[in-house]
Amino acid sequence: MKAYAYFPGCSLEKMALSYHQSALECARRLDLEFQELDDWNCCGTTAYFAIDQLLSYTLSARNLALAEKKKLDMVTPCAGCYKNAYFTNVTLKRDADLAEHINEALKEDDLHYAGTNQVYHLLEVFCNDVGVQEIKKRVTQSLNSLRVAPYYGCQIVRPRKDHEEVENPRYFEDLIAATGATPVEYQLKMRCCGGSLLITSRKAAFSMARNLLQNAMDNGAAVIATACPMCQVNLECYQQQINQEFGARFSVPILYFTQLLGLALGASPKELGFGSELVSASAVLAQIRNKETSTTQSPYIRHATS
Amino acid sequence: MSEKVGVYICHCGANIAGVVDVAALSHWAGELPDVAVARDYKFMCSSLGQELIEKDIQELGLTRVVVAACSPHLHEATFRNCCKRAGLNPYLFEMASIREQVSWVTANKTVALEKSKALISGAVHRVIHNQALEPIIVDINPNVLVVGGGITGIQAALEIADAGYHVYLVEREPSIGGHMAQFDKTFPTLDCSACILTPKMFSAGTHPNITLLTWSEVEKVDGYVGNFTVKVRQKARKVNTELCTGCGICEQKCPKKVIDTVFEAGMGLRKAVYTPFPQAVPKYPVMDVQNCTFFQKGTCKACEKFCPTGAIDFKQEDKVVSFDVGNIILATGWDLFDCRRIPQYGYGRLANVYNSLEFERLSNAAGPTGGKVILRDGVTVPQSVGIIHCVGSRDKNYNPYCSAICCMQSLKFAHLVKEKTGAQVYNFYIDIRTPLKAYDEFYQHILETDETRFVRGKVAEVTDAARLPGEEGKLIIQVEDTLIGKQRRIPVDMVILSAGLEPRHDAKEVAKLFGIGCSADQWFIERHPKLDPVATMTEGVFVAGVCQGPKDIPLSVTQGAAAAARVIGLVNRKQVSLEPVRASVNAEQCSGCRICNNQCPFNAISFLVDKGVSEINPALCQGCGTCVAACPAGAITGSHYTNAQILSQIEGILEVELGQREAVPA
Amino acid sequence: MATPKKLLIIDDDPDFVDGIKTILRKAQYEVDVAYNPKDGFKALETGQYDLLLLDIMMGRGAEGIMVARKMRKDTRLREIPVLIITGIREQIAFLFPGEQVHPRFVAVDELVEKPIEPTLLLEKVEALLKEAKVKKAKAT
Amino acid sequence: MDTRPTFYQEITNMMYATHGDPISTCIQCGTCSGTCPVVEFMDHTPRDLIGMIRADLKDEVLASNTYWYCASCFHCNVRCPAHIDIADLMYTLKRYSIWKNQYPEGLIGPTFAETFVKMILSGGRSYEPVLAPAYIFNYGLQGFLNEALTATGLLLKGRIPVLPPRIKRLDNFRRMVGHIIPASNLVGEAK
Amino acid sequence: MSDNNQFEPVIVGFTCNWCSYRAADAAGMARIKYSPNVRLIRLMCSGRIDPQFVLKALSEGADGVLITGCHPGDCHYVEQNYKTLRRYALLKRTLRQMGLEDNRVRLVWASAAEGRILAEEIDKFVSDVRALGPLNWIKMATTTYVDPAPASA
Repeated sequence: MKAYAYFPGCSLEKMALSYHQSALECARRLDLEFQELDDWNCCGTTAYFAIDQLLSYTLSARNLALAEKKKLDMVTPCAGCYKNAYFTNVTLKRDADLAEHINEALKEDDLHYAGTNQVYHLLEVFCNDVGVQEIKKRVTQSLNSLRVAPYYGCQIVRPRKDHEEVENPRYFEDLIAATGATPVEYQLKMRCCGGSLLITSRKAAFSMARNLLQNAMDNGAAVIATACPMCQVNLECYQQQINQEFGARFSVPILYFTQLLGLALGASPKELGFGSELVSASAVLAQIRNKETSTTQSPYIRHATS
Repeated sequence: MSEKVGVYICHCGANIAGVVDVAALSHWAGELPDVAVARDYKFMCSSLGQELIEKDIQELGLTRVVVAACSPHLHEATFRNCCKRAGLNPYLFEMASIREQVSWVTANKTVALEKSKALISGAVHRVIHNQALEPIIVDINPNVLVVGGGITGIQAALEIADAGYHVYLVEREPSIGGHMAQFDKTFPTLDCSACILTPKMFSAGTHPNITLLTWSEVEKVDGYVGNFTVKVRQKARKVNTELCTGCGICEQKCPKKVIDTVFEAGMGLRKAVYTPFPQAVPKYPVMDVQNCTFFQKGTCKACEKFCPTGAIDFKQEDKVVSFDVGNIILATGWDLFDCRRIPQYGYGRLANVYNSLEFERLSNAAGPTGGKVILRDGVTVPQSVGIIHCVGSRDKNYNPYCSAICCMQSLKFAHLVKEKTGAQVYNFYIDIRTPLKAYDEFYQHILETDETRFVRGKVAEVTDAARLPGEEGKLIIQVEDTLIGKQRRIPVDMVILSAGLEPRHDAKEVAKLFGIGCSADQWFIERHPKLDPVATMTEGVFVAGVCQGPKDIPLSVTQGAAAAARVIGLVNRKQVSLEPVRASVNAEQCSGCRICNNQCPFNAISFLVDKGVSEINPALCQGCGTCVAACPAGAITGSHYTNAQILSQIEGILEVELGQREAVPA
Repeated sequence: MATPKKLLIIDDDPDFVDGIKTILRKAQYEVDVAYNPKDGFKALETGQYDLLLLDIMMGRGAEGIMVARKMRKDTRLREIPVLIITGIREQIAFLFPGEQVHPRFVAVDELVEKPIEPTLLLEKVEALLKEAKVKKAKAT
Repeated sequence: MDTRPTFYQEITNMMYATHGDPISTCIQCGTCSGTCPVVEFMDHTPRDLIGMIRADLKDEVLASNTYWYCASCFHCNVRCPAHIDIADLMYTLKRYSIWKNQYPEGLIGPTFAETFVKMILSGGRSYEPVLAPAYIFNYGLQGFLNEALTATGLLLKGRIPVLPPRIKRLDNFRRMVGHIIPASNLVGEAK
Repeated sequence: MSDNNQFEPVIVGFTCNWCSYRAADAAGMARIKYSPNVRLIRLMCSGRIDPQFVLKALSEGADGVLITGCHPGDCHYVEQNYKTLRRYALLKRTLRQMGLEDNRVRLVWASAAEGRILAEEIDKFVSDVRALGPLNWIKMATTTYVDPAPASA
């Protein structure tokens, strides 16, 4: 059983509790051991990173040091936490002066960052460490050609980490296909949903979210799968407001990919935190249950009345 | 026996003297043991500077000469000749590079002086152990190998053949002609590409001095300038060229159609037995065994049945031919940048996004649509077309260099699209670079007459995700129009990506095969970027055309001719002298351990079983010295790089340092 | 006074630097300036300075502290007195207005807040230089 | 060493540790602005802003809303043919304007940043309701009502915590932060 | 010597004639300033480097030795730099056995186009050797070297 240091991040404590629950449930069913970091703190978030990078690095470095203490690589389900932890790790490895400075601060909590562990996003662990083939083998409940739009968002793929494909990656699609669902091809899968502007510039955030929802709908998505709590909130909780703003009639469930993966691995909706959606996912669950009426056509295609 | 060394320190104008105190240096050098005279002079390489050295050799009886100046790669030959004129063996001369290694790279004058002293001291110590050597004179084989049958290689081959020497022209594809044969019109004159190329292809195919080896690749090159041995693999055509008349019946009768990804750039079909295009030279077809029904399924043989001369030969095998040449010209050309590497431009995913070669075929009257510019559906004439410049070029994510031809190509496309469809054309550019004769005039002409819209901005993405009214069913080009500072979404029917030029995918292996260098971008490295653009660091191997760096047809032809001129010059000399840097075995000391035997990549070392010692063939030895370092008995000597020379050079270099360090208290 | 004392300012704010540079030069000090921590540290390593005037908020955050801490670890730079002049209250002390800026986050010799009175600046500089001289005399 | 830095140099000085190539290598191709998903809300495109910085148009740059609208999606970063870390440039401009107290009125970025730091320091984790009052009034009544509706929805679904979260070793944590942001009140008595 | 009397190591560098010496030329042509501590000796190929050259240099007062050549696969003599690579590993072992820091010898590949890289590597090596401090080698008994007479043709 492979073990990881699991860093849920602030959002998963409450706002995205279902992500937390479903991530742990999937890990359990894939024989992965997720040991939650002891007394972790906020990663510094995207918004604050701009204002004081040294503090943001320090906040992430504390979490990295906690993971090092466990001698385990870190995995986090939150895309924002992932980006911050990953690039803090890269930066501190490259900049010995900065690492020393931050270690001086970490001493206050008896911690030390040495740069010995790796940082992964949950998707990477499932797609690379476990492997799509292995997941396919473990699927007990096919998702029945449910049309799922994989939404990569920003921070899992960008900034570029190495020479990986950043404009058209395929691993999320592969994972969705492994569950028996049909991955929806749509052009805006890598586009920003505007989540980080929700607080500072709502109008822009809504416009970006609308473009994204529209593009997924136009391509027949029945549900959008996300891997980031911020994207989930922006796309789901504000759907009503987006409808008002643009006179649209979106009503598309936005689920965490782990909720869909969990279903395919045989977990019950309750174990995966279903029930806290603001846009009901009951139609999705119904389609998975009902093998006979599987459709490839989205029941949700509705165009903006423009 | 004591030697009389002369030390000459060059100012190189201010290049050296501006940093190094040359007067102090020559004063110091004059005091060194064995140094009879030390002088400094403004330009040692000038005729006056050289006369100074010659005079000293003759009047002072110098037995060794050291010049401290620029890199030996620049002027070693100059000063060796100077010594020779004065009657001193040129190998009793040594050079210290105090420009490239000191004055140009050191800011601190004190340190620069110290470093110069160390290098000169090393050279003085070394030169005392130098031995008089005679250059090795070899005959030059007048035959020439030209690799690559594009316009550059054709030009080079014709020049040499016309001068009366024999040329082997090797081409990987079934026909010569290269990329130029695929083009429709050529910039800026709008000549039909085939019309100006075909006569040259024909001449090359029929010239009595040219042996054409198409569908062939060079496998091995041995030897050195004047005396290369080349092995070429002639892939089996499955067609007996002795019997074939090129009538084309086999191709007509062949039932198997294959997408032609080479000549037609994937836009058209060919047969399993084919000539890539009607004017192909040679006229003989080749059989594509991977796609031939007979080879795959065991039955068919339609070609054989209908061939009037019985030229089809299913049993024909690859043939390796071997021949000797004295010089080699590489004109291996380029590959097109793979536009799939930029997924956001949609190439390979969105049907009506074309790369530049695909458009050339589309627009070519002999191409798959008969020259009609239409969309992939085969009927629709586009009403709006976007041409994107710099695709894969000038971009650190792909190729940082400018591909040099794309601006001209894109302007040409704009004109052709307008002429053939009347569509609204948009050109998306970062900079328009039209520097040569009549190029900018063409740009001006397009601006004046064709109503092409020029949008300055590198396209961010091409998408079919409609967002605004009027975008449905179109390709939307999203770009910042940088001249107005606004993001624009421009819907078009067709997108042409003006893809950049890349080195051949196997350029590195080819460079290795011929013993030349590749730049970081993998273009072949010329001997000097300005003053020796077609020679390489390897004597007898020349480069021409795009394999050396992006360039257009006129420049490629110029280089092909230039390389030919260089080769003809060498061949006319009949002989060439080689550096006498060779290894030799002292049989008395050789223990016969055979450790050296497998050190030599040129198979110059053989073991004489009867004598129990190893021996080195000086004709094959290239002088690297690896065996010298490997010999446990010290029985091998590398001339001009002997242990004595190098060990004394080390001593000399460090003598200065020790003195200096003792002088400075710790 | 034989040779003038050599001071280095590391501060990214050209307006402020212009001000104190003029004041210090008028008082016969020799003054060099570096506008980012990297150039600043390079200057410290290559030149021989008698005193450093250091800003806090530079580059990615409170990098002045990094410079001070790194100096204190360097045997050759350890003895150089440091005067921190910070506008941190203006810059990020929206945190808890009215309270004191933490004076001892790293071993520095003195910290004053921007804007600084010319006389106070000269007093502090002089005092630090004097102190350093006494210390040096004791050490040898 | 003695010439006064221009605005452009001030910015490059602040970006001295950037992982990207310097903004002097920008070829003004507009890939960033063509890519940017928020560009329609910006008064200057990102490319334009780089041009303005290089022209030392300090007042115009600081008055621009461009860098406050940047969503940190890094799409421009991965496409930039000159390998400029454009998101980092936007961050730098945010810092510059906050440090110099020169951000335009009405933008809530700085207020948000301030609220965020205070929140982190009080509990070590982030807590959505604390953020809300900081910006909510900027949206007017309609916005307020909408926000309240969303918040109520989330509350009903149990997705908003009632009490702010706190890490266990908060004192250590605050002292740690005190090493990075030098403000005494964060850490109580310094050692 | 710099003002603050820091230790300036002396380093002997060996280059091949084809790649790394030309890299040094390229660094010069590009006017790239780098540490002046390295003195280069040109050989035809890095394969010519006899371990005794390195030991000689260290025993005569060098604090470090830099070995440079073409990149693996780019050797002008096909594959001789692989032999250099093997000898380099052996050489390091010998140095350790002699009680010397084996990082006083470094191997760097530089193509003719990589002047900047060579300069950077030289800077790095110089600062690393500077950190090691001076090499205090009790001068070995001077080895006499006699060249074998060239084989008669």
